[in-house]
Amino acid sequence: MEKKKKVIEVEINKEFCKACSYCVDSCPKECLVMGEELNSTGYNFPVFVNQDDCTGCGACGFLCPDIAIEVYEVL
Amino acid sequence: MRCTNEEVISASPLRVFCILLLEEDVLQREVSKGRKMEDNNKDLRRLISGRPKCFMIAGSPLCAGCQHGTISRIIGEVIDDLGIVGKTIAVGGVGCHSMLVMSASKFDLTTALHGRAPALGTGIKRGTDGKAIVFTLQGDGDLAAIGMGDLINATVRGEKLTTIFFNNAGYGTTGGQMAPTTLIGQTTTTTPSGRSPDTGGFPIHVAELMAGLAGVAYSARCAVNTIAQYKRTKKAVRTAFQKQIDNIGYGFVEILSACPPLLKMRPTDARKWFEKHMFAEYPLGEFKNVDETKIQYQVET
Amino acid sequence: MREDKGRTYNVAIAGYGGQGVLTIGLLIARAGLKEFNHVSWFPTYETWQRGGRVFCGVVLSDNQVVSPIISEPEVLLVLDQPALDLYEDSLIPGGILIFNSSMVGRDLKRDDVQAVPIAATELARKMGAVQVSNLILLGVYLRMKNVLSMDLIENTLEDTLRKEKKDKLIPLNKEALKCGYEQI
Amino acid sequence: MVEKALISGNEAIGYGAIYADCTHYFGYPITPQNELIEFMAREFPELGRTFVQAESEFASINMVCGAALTGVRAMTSTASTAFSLMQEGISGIASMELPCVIVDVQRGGPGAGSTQHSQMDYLLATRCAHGGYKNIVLAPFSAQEGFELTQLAFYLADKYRIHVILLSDGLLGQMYESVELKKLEFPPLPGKDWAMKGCAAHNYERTFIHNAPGIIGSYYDFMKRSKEKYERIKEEEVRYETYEIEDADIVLVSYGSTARAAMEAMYRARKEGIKAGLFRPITLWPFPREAINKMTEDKKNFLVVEDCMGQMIEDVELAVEGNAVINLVGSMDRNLPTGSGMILSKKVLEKIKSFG
Repeated sequence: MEKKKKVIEVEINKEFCKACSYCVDSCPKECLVMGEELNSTGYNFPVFVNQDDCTGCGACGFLCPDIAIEVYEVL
Repeated sequence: MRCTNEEVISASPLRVFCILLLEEDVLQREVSKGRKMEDNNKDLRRLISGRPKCFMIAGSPLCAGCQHGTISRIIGEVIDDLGIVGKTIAVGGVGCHSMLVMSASKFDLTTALHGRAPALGTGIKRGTDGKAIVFTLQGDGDLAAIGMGDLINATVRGEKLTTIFFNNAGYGTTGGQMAPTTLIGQTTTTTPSGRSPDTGGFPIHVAELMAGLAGVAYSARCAVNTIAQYKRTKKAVRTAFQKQIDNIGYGFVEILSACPPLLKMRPTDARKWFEKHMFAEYPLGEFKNVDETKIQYQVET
Repeated sequence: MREDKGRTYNVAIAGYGGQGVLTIGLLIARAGLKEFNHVSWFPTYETWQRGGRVFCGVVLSDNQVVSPIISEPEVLLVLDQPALDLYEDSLIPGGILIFNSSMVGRDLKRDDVQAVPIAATELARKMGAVQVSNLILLGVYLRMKNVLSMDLIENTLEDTLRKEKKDKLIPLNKEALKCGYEQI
Repeated sequence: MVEKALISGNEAIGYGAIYADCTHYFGYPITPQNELIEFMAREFPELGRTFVQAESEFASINMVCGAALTGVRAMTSTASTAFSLMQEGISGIASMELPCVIVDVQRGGPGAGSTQHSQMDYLLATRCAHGGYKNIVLAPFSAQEGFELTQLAFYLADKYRIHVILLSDGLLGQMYESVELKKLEFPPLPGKDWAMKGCAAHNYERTFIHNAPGIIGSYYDFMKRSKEKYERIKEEEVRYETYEIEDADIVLVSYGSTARAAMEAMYRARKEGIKAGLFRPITLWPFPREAINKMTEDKKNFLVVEDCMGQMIEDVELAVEGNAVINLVGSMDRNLPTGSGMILSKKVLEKIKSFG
């Protein structure tokens, strides 16, 4: 029987981001990359690019010092 | 990375805090957006990692890459898990460490003068007949320099408090001077050619020191560099709170964290520097975990 | 707080630390509380506890005490010679000077006061305890100045010693008081 | 029935705290206030109240700050050298606007000075530490008044949400006087709904009381609120007593224990036919400036009696606005030039006579 794949949503609050890129570093599946766009305080913020590989480990959300990332599992 | 070194360095915590206060309208916009999303998908999603319930939706006033934010969130998550938000009172010391809690917490909060948080916490604990859960947030200068006597004597008095010690090996708020925890050879603005043991002394190991005191029930040193460490830290903070809730003794957790402006490095480089040097000087681990504070000897009265 | 008609008495006691200067002062004050509306007891002593100069003044009054600091006492109890040197001049003319002659080796300078020399230390030694020489002088005071009754002081003394759990010392202390009282 | 007791000035303050329902005491031993901390250690636990011996005055004042934050009546006591240590904490309390009572039993200074009495903290207590805040300063001159002013201090602290300093001195603290122990009645006070007890007590809305009014929130609002409070206190709380002042030619101005010597000198002067009077400020801040100023209409000779090298005299000088002659009987006029020397009525009388 095939295990049902979890659907994960990663919400990035771009205004809170300060571009430390800890989330990009900590993602084991390289699902996040730093984007080119700037927020209102002049920082570029990460973008969630690889939705299929995401396992929902939550590492990016745990290690974000600015509480800008929230990881949800869609039920 | 568009964020240059200079930008990171010039963003002193207080300045960022002021910017955030000035640009409140920006924040408000984000807040409303966030709420809307939550409302729509309320029952359909489970939060894996993110903002603790006891934190308001507010930006962090800390510098880019400052791990104090991560530590603050761990505290928030522990308070959520323990269900003590209604009776928790935080005492912030002087320094950057308490700034995120200050701007975001939903629990009661006060600030202490430099180093006096354990004394203030004692007053609060006694004032509420021990009902409140009181914890102090303290940094290197606040705890290890000016407030060492207050901390040690609070444990000597047998206070049931919890202290979260933010060790980033330097003074952040005042602009990167030497702290008692600064490593030998580390460059700061007051040790321009590196801290020398001859003139600047030695780094202090507070977690080990605390483990030797009778009133302390729990003492540990943790870090938040990886997800594994994050989980260990959360467990340690939780235990430190539990020792207070169970009325056993003083709970103490020292948490190492990177301060990019202090090191004048990019956040990721600063984190690597910390992994390399801080862990060598400050070993991680639990130094004390007891279920009762024993009396060794009692005089007949 | 004003000076009206009514009784006002003061007494000053001086000696060195360990002689029981403050103790007898407090005894007078405590007993006085039962007889007078207003009482004050005022001590001065040097920083170290034993051997330093000690002085205390007691004021008993029907009205509020104007100043507890007695600069010119009516009655002066002196327990040793340095105290006499220091305070002899302060006594008011016609005042009473009760002094421990065992510890004073000179004649008095004043001739306008009523001098009462008592060999208190000697007497106390005969009773087997030099510590009670202060109470002998107190006994003399009670006889000379009819302000407080012997009974009142004895009761207060008993109460105080009981409170301090020194019941054993009550007979000796009473004996010393009586000894002083009977010297005149 | 009113209880009457022979107690020391220090203990009288302790009884005052008990009668004022003070529940939390934090202190550290220092001569000459030791009788007070010892009294509290004895009495408070028996009454089910909290007594803590701190490790320093830094700690004790901050414990008072913490306890006051939770809305209980808290106090500490100290003496001069350690009162200096407390200044940082007191400034913090001022920034948080917390009601509490701080007792300073003055000893000699500067430095370790002497362990004996003096009145050398007047300027420190009334002019305060950094930050330009103000606090009410009450100065008792007898054990009875120490007992009563302690109760008043707690009332005023709660009424204005301000810390009150009770400025006693070593002489007053160590002498025993008969005191009538009676609880004073005061008008009702506003509730302490600002007190910090955990957010559950405020319907899960957080309370944030901080000591950085210039960093967090509006500095202007803080200063405006403080200024208004200080003005109100100046208007409503000035207290003083006068003795034989109506026909006096020479006015003695004195507070605390030296007021007793001054009063004796004043009566002795009257017996000798010199018309002297005594003006005794009870609140040192707010200082009864207007009352003194009014006296200068017909009284031109003032004699300030205080056991220091001249501190309150500055306030008197401000009050008379140059309309009268002011002389000082200070610590230089003690009977002995040592720590245990003191100002006796004889010396004050001599000075009174030198006016004529």
